[in-house]
Amino acid sequence: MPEITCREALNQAMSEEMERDPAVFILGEDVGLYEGSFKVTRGLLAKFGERRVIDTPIAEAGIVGMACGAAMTGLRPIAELMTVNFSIVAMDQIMNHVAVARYMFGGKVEVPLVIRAPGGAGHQLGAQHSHSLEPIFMHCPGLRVIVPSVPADAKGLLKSAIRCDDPVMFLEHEGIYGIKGEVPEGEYTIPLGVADVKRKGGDVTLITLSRMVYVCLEAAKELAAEGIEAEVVDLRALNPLDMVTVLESVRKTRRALTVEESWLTGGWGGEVAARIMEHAFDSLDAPVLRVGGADVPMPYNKTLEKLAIPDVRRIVARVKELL
Amino acid sequence: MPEITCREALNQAMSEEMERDPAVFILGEDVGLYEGSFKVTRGLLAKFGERRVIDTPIAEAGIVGMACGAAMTGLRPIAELMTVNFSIVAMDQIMNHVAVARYMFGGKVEVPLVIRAPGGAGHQLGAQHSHSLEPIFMHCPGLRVIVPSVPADAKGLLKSAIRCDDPVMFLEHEGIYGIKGEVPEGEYTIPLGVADVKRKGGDVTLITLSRMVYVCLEAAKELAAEGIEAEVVDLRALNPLDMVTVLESVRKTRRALTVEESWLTGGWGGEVAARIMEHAFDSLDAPVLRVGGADVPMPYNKTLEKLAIPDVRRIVARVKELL
Amino acid sequence: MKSKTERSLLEPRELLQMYRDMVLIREFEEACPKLYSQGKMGGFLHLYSGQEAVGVGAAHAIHADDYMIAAYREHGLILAKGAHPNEIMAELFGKVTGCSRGKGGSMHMFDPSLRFMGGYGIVGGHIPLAVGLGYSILYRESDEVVLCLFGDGATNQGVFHEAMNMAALYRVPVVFICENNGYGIGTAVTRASSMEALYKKSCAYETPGMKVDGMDVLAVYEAVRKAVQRAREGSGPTYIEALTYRFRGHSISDPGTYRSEQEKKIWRERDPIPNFSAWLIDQGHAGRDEIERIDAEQKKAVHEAIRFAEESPEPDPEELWTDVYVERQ
Amino acid sequence: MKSKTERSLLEPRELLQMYRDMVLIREFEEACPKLYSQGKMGGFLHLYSGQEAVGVGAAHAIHADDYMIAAYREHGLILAKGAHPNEIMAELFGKVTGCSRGKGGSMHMFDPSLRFMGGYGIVGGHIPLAVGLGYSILYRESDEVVLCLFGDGATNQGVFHEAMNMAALYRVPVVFICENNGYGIGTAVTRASSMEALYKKSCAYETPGMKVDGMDVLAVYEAVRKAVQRAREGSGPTYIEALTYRFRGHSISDPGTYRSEQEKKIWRERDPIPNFSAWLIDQGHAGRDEIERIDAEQKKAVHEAIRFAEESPEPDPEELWTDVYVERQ
Ligand SMILES: Cc1ncc(C[n+]2csc(CCOP(=O)(O)OP(=O)(O)O)c2C)c(N)n1
Ligand SMILES: Cc1ncc(C[n+]2csc(CCOP(=O)(O)OP(=O)(O)O)c2C)c(N)n1
Ligand SMILES: [Mg+2]
Ligand SMILES: [Mg+2]
Repeated sequence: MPEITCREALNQAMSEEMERDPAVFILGEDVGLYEGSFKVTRGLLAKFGERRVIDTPIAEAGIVGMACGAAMTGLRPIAELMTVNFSIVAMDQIMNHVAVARYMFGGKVEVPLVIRAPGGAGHQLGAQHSHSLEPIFMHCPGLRVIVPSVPADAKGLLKSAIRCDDPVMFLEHEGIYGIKGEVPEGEYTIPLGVADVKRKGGDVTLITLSRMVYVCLEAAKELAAEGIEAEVVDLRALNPLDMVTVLESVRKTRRALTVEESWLTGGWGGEVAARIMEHAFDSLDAPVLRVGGADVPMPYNKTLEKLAIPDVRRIVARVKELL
Repeated sequence: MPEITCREALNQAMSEEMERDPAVFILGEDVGLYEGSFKVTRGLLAKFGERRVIDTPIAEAGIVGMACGAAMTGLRPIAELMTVNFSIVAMDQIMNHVAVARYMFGGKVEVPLVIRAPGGAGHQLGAQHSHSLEPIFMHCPGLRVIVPSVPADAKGLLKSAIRCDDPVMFLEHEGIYGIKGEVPEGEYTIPLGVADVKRKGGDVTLITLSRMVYVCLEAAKELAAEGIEAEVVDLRALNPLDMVTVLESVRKTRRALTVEESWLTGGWGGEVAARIMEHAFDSLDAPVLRVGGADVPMPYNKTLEKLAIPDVRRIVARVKELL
Repeated sequence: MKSKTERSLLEPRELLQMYRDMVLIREFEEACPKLYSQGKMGGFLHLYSGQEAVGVGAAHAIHADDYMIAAYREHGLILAKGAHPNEIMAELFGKVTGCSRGKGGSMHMFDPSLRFMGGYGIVGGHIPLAVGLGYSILYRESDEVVLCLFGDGATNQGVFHEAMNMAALYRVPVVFICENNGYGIGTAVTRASSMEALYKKSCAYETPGMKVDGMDVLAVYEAVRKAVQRAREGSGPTYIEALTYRFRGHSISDPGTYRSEQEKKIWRERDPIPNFSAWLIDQGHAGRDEIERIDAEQKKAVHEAIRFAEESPEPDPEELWTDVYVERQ
Repeated sequence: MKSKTERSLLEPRELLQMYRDMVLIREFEEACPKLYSQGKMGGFLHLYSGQEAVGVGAAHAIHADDYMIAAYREHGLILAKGAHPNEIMAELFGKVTGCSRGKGGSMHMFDPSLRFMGGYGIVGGHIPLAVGLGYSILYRESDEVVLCLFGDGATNQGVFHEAMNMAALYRVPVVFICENNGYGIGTAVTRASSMEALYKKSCAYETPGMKVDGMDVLAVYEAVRKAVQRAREGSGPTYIEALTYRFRGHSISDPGTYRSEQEKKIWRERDPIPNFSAWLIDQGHAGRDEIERIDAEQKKAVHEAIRFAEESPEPDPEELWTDVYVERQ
């Protein structure tokens, strides 16, 4: 299998789906001429033209609203928000329009759109540019929430997201774009809402997603050196949330740690921990613990920023509390 | 003690604080001439004049941004959002400006404002007008989140919120405005972040807030008739979150149920449940269970709406699962 | 009727249909308060009485496959677009036979078969959706148009401006119609908008803006017709301000004390319905008996709608959980 | 210099200070890319080179206790408002001696003692804050004014429009200055705004709009001075579009290939700094040696700032948790 980056994988997914289905188009700030601020849409304007790759003004609510209206007529827009931080500017369009339209109109309409948004911390971008908003979108019924980690998943999940008839928030950590991995050749998709065990282990379950998958895998390596075998479950989606895979793993290991970059308080880890407790209380040898982002706006200073995000050291330490 | 409604209690709190501190003023849609869409600001324009009670255009981002700017100069605005549903339109101002300003400017500024917002379901207002957004604000560091239930709390907490030097989201369930209760005479405040045990009991802890306090108290009555004594903890605030009171109660009862109107998935109940597990795992005789709003956009139909919100029957049934 | 539009364009049959539509809306709206007080319907209830000429004039200027999208004061608009009153009343009753299957209610009427793309409750929130509907038309190389209606208050919301800009930028076939009824709830236009002449707001987008008498169904018809023609020709969006008035409070619970009796009286005299019927008779397009027959028919249609709504079933409790996502096999 | 403004109003001392400020900013900004590539600073880095005349002209038109608030391209603006370069450089280095104690970085400079109310990273997001600053001035019955700066791209965001409307409605003493540098990242103004003449956008708010040559510090000074005077007199907001150009990419990582060499060259010739020094010499306000001395001084000041930043301590790790809330005893 060829090795490509997440960036290329995502690009391929869009390109293939646009070839396959003339209803698919892209809109967003600087997605065309500039080829995307993270270059994920590179080459697509040249290939598909201005009608299908639309540069927009800086107006996130306008972008999402426009995508919503187009989707209601059967088109399948992919709206790229330059980063997920700006989805907050469009939150009303996302939560009050995109997410609810089908329900509040009694099922008489579908809103098959994808909102792609890079996000996450690690580049000293400070308090307004470092968000991980998965927990907010997970909280909002009507939205699918997909969060890929490796290139193969990125491609297969994005293709499924584009074909999905529900609105999908597709959240890409900026730290994964350059990471390479094997991607199957030819057409394939990955179903939305199926977690993937990225590493097998019998002593503890690490439940995570997106860039934190890599950090957990590293932590697992360190733990293995000490004879502790961690299983790493990559959720890949928060909605649908694959509790079957999670519970299966936890029933085996009897110990679980959630690892997320989002703010810990009110993060998705609490939800997953609560569900594990509800469904597997008697299988637990220890409370489900959580590692998450510090409950602070992201600081600019490099050292402080590092302290604000989960790292191998903290994960390893927290696992040891479980044993 | 005189009996007054929550509406009157909130009105008194604002009126007293405006008399006490000339830096306090009110802005929002229809808060002046119209006296508020829920009449919470009744009489205040007449008393304090147009400079201090400002009718605004329908522009929630503008309102919150204006309040933020004024607060940065030392004024103490109370911004009323007509309902909390519209806070989503202003979410960027709240999350990316109000909440983070102090931190991202290295502590060199304070943003002492209060955003008051009615909310909640129960009036067949459908998918765009029935939100309980506590979990989202709780997730966002920098914001205080206050959620009163009874008139005395409403008054004492709002006065504290106005005096607080942090930005406060003050969330009022529309269903409590008309409820009467005893309110102490004369000046008093209630500290932010101290939960209140609204009913004592030794068998199970119901952790709740806002309108659900009343529903839990009713459920507790039903349970008492069957010999089950429920303790009802009214959190009153999600930030600061008073885990001391919660854990004290849970260590005593060894069983806990969270009850919230917000969407269950990603709600505050999961956070509280996870924290109880982390800190009192060995005191638990059963998993912490949760009752919450159905994970659906709110339907208009009356019967469906009722089904979407926790009620006495569901709370009682869930408590029995715990025993 | 002081309208100076070219009447010759319209057949008497069409003129009578306009009258019929306005009467239906009025009868429908005026039946609601009592039903509301009887607990047959809940939620808010933003009635359209007084504004009928705007919706009806506009709806007559487009085709069946043209789109309409609106705010929450939309009973009259979906009726003008051709909805059967039964489905609208049933929606207000929260019945499964309602146009949104009882899940939407007063603010969220929808009918894709009529290309009525919904009523929305977030002030201004639907305006960018109209740009998307319009873009879809261009994308599909079709020749439909979109009418997007909203209130005066909505023109102070940011999304209105984002949408106006994007509409002009992509030259989408959208006609924006601001129903200026003088107030956003209790706030008079001039207390919320620094620009009193709302039709001038499109000046910031190089988009033609015009105002029209919103109490004159033919004037509205004519203004919208021209804008629609412009849109269909590929010349882009137009922005129309229709000056109108709501005869009732903002919603059912609003006593409306912020408006003087004098002001209400002036506007009542401009009621679009009796003025239009007088004109129809005057011009010889209809006799008084014909008008009376229409009035009676529409009253009956509303009675029938109430009966239909009463007798319709509630949604199944299981419906709480359906339609959140698309379920396909 | 083709500026036709009244120069007589300004003392030579002030003119030289303007020059000094522009040179400081240029030297400061041009020192950054190297430091960035050395890993001394992180995040984005939106440099102000080319736009100095706007910030400096504007800052000279106000007093020390007047407010300024800006977007993320604000190093030059806070320097123009009087910040010591040491604190700005230290902020970029993430040091505790930085104006935002190392927590803000390039996009979030702040100094209440200078009444510089922050740089903000959400395009358009700070504009409504300016209305609040302005309202506070009225509320306190004070006579300060607010300068609010933002880019061309920001004028397509909804909040810009909400703020313009509210500013006009409450007649707040705010001067809105759009720094039109032709692009929002890679998107040219006309590809994002249906209205090319951005200064006309205030037409929707009955607020005067004017354009000014943003490469001419005196022209900017004069336009802002008049608007400030108007604001102080209680006549409300003004909206100014300053036509300018950024000599570098959008941020440090932008190669800027979307701009032609030809275009860049034309604007380079309009560089506000050498043109102003030539004019100063020409008018006899300064000798070449004086100009050279200033240039050298400012270069030195930037070197000193780098040294200061290098030697300053990092914030304590405990600072991660401070300043989220106000902690009082
Ligand atoms: C974003 C938002 N803010 C506030 C409200 C509350 N609200 C409902 S209708 C209304 C007034 C709207 O006035 P206008 O746009 O003139 O429409 P009209 O009701 O007059 O038809 C307001 C403020 C809302 N629904 N949405
Ligand atoms: C709400 C929001 N959307 C998108 C961005 C990403 N972004 C950063 S700067 C920028 C361009 C802004 O252009 P302009 O307002 O002209 O300012 P300039 O950079 O030219 O000074 C964009 C799109 C952002 N920071 N905030
Ligand atoms: Mg109105
Ligand atoms: Mg620009």
